Amino acid sequence: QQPQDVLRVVMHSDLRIVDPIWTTAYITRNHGYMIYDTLLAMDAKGEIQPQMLQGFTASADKLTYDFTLRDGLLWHDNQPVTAEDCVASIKRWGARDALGQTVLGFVEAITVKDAKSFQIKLKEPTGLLIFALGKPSSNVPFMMPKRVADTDPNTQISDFTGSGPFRMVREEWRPGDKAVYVKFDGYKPRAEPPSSLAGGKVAKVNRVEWRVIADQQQAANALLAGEIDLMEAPSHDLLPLLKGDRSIKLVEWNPLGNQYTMRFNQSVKPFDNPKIRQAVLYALNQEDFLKATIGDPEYYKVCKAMFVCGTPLETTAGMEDKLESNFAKSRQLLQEAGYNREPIVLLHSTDLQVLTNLGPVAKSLLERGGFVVDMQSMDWQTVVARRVKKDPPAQGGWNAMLTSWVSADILNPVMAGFFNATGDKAAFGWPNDPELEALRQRFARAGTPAEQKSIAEAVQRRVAESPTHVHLGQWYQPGATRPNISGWIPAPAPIFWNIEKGRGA
Amino acid sequence: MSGPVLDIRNLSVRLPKGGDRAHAVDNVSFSVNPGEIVCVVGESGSGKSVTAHSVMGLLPKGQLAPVAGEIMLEGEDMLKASGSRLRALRGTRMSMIFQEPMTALNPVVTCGEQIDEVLEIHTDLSFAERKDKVLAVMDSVRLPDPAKLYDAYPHQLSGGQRQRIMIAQALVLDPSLLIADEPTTALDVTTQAQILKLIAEMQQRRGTGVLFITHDFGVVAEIAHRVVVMQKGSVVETGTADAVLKRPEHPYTKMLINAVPTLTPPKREVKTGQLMLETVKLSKVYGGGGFFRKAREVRAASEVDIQIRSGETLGIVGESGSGKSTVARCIARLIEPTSGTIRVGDLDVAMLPERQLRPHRRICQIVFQDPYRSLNPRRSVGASIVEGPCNFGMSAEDALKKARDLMKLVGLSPDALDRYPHQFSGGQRQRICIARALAMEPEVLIADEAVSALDVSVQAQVLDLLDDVRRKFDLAVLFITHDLRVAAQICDRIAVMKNGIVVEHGKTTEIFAAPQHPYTKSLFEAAPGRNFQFARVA
Amino acid sequence: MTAPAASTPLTTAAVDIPAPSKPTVWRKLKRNPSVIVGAAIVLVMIFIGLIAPLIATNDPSAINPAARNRLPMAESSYRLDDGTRKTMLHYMGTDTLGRDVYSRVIYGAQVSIFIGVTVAFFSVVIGLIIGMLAGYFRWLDGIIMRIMDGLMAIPAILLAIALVSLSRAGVLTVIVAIMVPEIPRVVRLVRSVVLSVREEPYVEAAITVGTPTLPLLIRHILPNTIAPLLVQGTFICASAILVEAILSFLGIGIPPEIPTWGNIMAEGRQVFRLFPHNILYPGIFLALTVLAVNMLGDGLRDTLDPKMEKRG
Amino acid sequence: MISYILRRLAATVPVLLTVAVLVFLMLRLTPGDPAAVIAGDNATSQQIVEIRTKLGLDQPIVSQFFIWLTNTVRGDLGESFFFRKTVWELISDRIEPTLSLAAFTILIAVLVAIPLGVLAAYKQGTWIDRVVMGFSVIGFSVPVFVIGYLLVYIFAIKLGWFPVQGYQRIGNGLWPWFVSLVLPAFTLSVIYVALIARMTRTSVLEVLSEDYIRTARAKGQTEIKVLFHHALKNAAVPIATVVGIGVALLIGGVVVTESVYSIPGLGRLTVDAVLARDFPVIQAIILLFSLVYVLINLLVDLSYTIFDPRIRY
Ligand SMILES: Nc1ncnc2c1ncn2[C@@H]1O[C@H](COP(=O)(O)OP(=O)(O)OP(=O)(O)O)[C@@H](O)[C@H]1O
Ligand SMILES: Nc1ncnc2c1ncn2[C@@H]1O[C@H](COP(=O)(O)OP(=O)(O)OP(=O)(O)O)[C@@H](O)[C@H]1O
Ligand SMILES: [Mg+2]
Ligand SMILES: [Mg+2]
Repeated sequence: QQPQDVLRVVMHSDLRIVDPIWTTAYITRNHGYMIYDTLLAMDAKGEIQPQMLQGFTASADKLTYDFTLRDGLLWHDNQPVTAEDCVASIKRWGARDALGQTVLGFVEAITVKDAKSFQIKLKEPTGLLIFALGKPSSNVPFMMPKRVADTDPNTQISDFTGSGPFRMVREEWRPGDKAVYVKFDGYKPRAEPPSSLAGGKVAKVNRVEWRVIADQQQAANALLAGEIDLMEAPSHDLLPLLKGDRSIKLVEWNPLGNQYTMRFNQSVKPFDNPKIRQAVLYALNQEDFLKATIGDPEYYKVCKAMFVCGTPLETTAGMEDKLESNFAKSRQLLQEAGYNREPIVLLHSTDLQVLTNLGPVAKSLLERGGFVVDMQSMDWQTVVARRVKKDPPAQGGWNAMLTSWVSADILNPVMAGFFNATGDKAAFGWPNDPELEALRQRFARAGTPAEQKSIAEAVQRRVAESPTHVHLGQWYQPGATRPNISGWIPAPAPIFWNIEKGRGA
Repeated sequence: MSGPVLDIRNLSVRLPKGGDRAHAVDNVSFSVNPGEIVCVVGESGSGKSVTAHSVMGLLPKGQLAPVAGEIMLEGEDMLKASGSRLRALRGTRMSMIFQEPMTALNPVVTCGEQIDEVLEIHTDLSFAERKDKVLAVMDSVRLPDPAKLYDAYPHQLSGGQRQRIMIAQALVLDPSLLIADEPTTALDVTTQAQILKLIAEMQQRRGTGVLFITHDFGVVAEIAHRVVVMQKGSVVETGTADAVLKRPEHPYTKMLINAVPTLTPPKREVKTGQLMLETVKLSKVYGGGGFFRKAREVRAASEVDIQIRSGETLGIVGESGSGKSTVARCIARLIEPTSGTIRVGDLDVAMLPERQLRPHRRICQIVFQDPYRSLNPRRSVGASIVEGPCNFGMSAEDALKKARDLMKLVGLSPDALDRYPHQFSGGQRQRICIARALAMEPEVLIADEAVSALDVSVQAQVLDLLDDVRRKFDLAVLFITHDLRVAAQICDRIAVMKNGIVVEHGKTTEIFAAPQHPYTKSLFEAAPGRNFQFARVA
Repeated sequence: MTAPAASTPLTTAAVDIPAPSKPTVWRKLKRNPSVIVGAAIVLVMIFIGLIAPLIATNDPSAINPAARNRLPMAESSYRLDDGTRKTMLHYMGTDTLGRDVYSRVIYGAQVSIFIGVTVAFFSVVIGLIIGMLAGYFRWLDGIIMRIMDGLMAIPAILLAIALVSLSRAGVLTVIVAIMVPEIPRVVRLVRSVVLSVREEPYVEAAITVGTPTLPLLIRHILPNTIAPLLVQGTFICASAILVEAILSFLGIGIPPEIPTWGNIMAEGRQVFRLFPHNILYPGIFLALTVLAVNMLGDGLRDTLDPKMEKRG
Repeated sequence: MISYILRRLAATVPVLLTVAVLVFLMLRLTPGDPAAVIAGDNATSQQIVEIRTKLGLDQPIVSQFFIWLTNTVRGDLGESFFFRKTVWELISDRIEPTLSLAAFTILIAVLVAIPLGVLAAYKQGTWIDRVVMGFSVIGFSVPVFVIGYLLVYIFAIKLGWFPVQGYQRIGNGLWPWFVSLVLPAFTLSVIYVALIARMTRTSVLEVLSEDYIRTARAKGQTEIKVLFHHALKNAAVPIATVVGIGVALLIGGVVVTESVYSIPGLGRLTVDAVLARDFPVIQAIILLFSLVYVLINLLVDLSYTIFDPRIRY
């Protein structure tokens, strides 16, 4: 192997779970983009383009969709990709993914027409079907062979055969150490140039190694020393260090960025009261969170739009006077709501760099806004375990927690999990808001972008009134590479086709 | 070569600041001629060892330093010799053997190797030649089966054998001077006798000059040609052995010689008091059992029968390890006997659990050998003395008053009660221990080698004290010792122990006059200076 | 039996000559430079911790995102709730949340030393009790020592990691976590002292004069454990401060809003190369303190350990 | 001897059982819920319950313990909650780096510390002694990760002599393996050197005041031989003991060092497993480390017979 054939990468975390349908973990999604392919994919303009498909046609009544696969698609075991495989994959994805579940709710039948084509019949029209199949982020509807896709959706798969541009070298996968991919020679890229997740996926290195370097400082050192070629997500505090070295290139690979959010637990006091939740909206401001965690304004953006700034659904509706740290207003609301100073249990995770500094900022702002805050620090996995507990805070429950979303996951009210307000069936936090749910149902049925936009505005107004969560600002994660690395395509997920490694340095 | 092998002239060795005197050795002069044994005697701390170490150049660096005088070894001044010159002389021209054969040999190196080392350092002989020479010297010091002992480790040898290894190692290169620093003090009487004989013999055969350090006048009488008496760092008297031992001049020498107990027991009236202590078939087996460890069994005492009446002193004598202490500790119930009966007063205490031993604890008291460890260093001696009475309910005030009386009784100032043990000398501590025992108003007193660790002069005083309290309080005393001279002085009756068995038992006078058992006979035979009549001067 | 009431000495003995009194422990300690220096530094640190509220320039957990990652001696200004602006000087710069490192380090002394001392104190006390029981009552020995062996066989840091992940991070949890693996070591030490001391003639003498078990343990055996425990205690104290730092480094220590030297460093390690002050200053305080405590321990051992004394 | 070893091995059983019970209880009483962690961000309560059932976490603790114990005794350590691998596979994969690191460290430590300690003892009270002891106290006072960062900064970044991080398997060649281990091993050995040097000094000092040292000198032996032939051999038992006890320290240090240098060893696995509440892995590792600790100390005890002929089992 030539050295320039091997791309040594440090990802944002360690690959442990390898079933991208079973988990929403981003590292697993990224793994999915390495070894799997998708029927449709989102291009740089945010439009959905055929990927594995030759193309698709919709009937005039928007109830019947016909899909045809491209020629020459092969699984990593060199078997041809069939429509049957794809249908099984869609079904498995639809059973797990939140958006998938919504969409499959509209579906009357999926039928295999022949080896290369299949048909989806809807009960009523929805603008979401095509979007969902081209969904860029977790859970991405990746295509798997039927034998794999037939695995029970609640069980992890153990067969890693895909049809993507790389295949995984199983023997070399050592969780906690590295995951290794090699170019799949049987992959037939599309002819178009690559554009975000769409277009031709041409693997230009023979081997990609995901190395685990848990310590960020050391990862940066390794990059500077040339021991690795690419760092997916160097901590923002390290950027000045990397910038200081002229040989390192910083790459804006995810133009949509990420969003910080605070989630309320509405099943226990005091956040069962919308007014108190609203007070939070008044007490906080995005600038402080962003400054404290990202620091450099180049990499963050104050953005009150719940469906991400820079997308068609961006709006400030309902949010104009909020997130301005109007402590007086916050205190006033608290008084009106009869908040009797029960402490807010704020789960604070201490081991993920991008989240660590959020807690103290929230605590400080909330306290100035009249809240009593009991910030409890723990590692992220404990937060994950704690946040699913519905018990009152005193018995191990919680009131609020902070996290971050990839913007691509929250582009509209149906796909963004935190808007789900079906009470016990909703994600942790368990909001129960029939009005909001009705709006989300309407959104799913909306046919035109204009209609979608107006419903999205209404959703945002509703959430500003009875908040399910708070958006705390948009931030961008640049990647860093050695100077001889080129061709990293901006996309909602880091992708490794088209990346080239030049000689030297 | 004519002239002395060793000639020490006006040697002074300074002590570090804060010592009890300015010089460890002060203006000392004496000499050792070829083929002569010079004994240096004197009480503990008189500077005997320091003198010896100065000769070898082995004084601890930075602590003790010769400040004046010269040490001529065959005409060469040791104080001026360089380090490497000294090293070259050690082992070849001068050698030294030490008191503790247990610790003076490196425990992790075989005996043969340790002798061989001398040859390796100082000669160019090949391994085979060296080995022959080592075996030859081992043979000459009468070590059995040298070939086998060559590969043995020191711990596999008896104390006497180890001392023989030391001697072999010192003599293998035929040095002109042998320094022996109390080489027999740690040994049994019988072994001691053998070693003394060996040294004398070797010295005669090779014509070595020997500087022999001891504090035992018996030993001096046994082997010395000339004697040097030291006191507090100075030489107070020198002369031929006969002259010094029989016609001492200096008061200090006289005092020392006076304190040597004679081997002739004084006449004693037969005690007819009440039977206070009786053991019947007392046996103790150490070890055995054990779940995770197969313990070795030691029959330390088997079927020991002894009786003591009030006012009577029974001595137990015997060599080291014969089970003397074991018997004492069983009677004091510090350990539980394996079988047998111990009747103290009218109580059989042999198998009683600790809780029921309280009456026994009052009646029976013990004084231990080591005066430095038998008092709690952290408690004032007063606290140690009143502890017992207070345990039995006496008020602190009464106990204190009693303690003051007892201090006077044992010849100490009552004001010393709130001092700590380290502020007393060994003999004074032993007095305090006796006072502590008496505070309980005991009826049985066990003294386990209570005077063995003391200098002859102090020993004599403590023996007197013990005999006096026995008389005064009509105590039954069990007196344990390995020193026949001491036993002769204080015991009414004697039990001789060997390997845990009482081999002979009877009136002191009778046993000393006509020992029956061969072991007892050999004990007497071995007593150094037994045929020597020490001067008795007032 | 006549009472020994006689007040005339039975034999004439050398009249009491007060032996030159050995230098007291205290005086010896005062002569040992490592004790002096160690104790002085420790006292200074404790003092700093005590007067932290007076000498700190800011609330150690007050954040100021606008003034993050300032270098030492930089100034920052911030707006109070009433609209006025306040300027302050950061002697040791600020961390990634704009907290004043100087104030955090000063307050950190409180927590770090508290942890060290508490861990040392409780592990010594608990270990002492268990060790005395195990050493004196042979039948208890087997059981206790097996459990202690078990605890000891779990590497200290692993146990601490596991225990800290037990409940939420907090000072108490960390203290317990560091303490548990130390206890067996103390137990072993105490037990060995008890085993050797109970063979001492003066203990046997105390038994023969009828001293009951409890006073025997307290009067005669306990005091012998004090010197080695004092020494061991200082080492435990030092290692506790260090282990706390390591736990923080691994992300499972004391929550970051409570400043300890360990977690100031742990938080600062990401920006170590650009802003070394985050590690440098708490690092100096930590190393200095641990060093001082270790020196104190070494010095104590040199003066208190009779074995050392023999060597002169 | 053989029977001693057997008895000692038998005695490790209660020790390990104690460890097993403690570790198991500790983990099961944690609030952390591996099921929630496994289920991921979007999981419903229903899914979490299902996972819990599948992992057997819904059973009473006692029966969980016995199931685990019987499996463990049979050599079946179970399967990791997170990785699609058995605990055996995971651990055996990680043993090589940790073993290499530990062995390398002990080697460095012993080679550096013992001569230093002997030297300090011989020069007791001089500046050499103070420097050595000062270094050893400092070694105890600086957290491992700080040492690590400093070494990396100087030797990897500034001087470029060694890689910043990473581990090369021994199968990839001896030289890369060696180079990749130099910095981590030195980092880890600092505290160990401090410990051993100190112990060596103390016990050599003790031995130097023994009579047989005086005997050796009285024979005219040179100081070097007195130190290394007579003194060191007698001081070996306490030194070996501290090497054995220090293994606990080493294991703690391995956790941190492997994190700093991203060495895919057992230490890093421990941290990962603890953070993820991967019970089977945590249990197995702690048990393994305890076993290693006990066995090493058994070896140390057996080594006494080599150093000291008086000791016989
Ligand atoms: N290393 C030392 N440092 C300080 N003082 C010492 C040292 N060695 C001996 N001394 C002192 O020197 C004096 C003489 O001691 P030395 O050992 O020569 O006595 P000794 O006659 O051999 O006594 P013993 O019969 O007890 O062996 C004593 O006062 C002793 O305390
Ligand atoms: N605690 C013990 N465990 C096992 N064996 C012991 C124990 N104490 C003494 N022994 C053994 O019992 C035997 C008798 O010992 P004891 O102490 O009674 O002898 P001794 O006559 O007092 O000797 P010494 O004159 O040396 O004091 C010895 O062989 C000794 O090794
Ligand atoms: Mg002497
Ligand atoms: Mg005895």
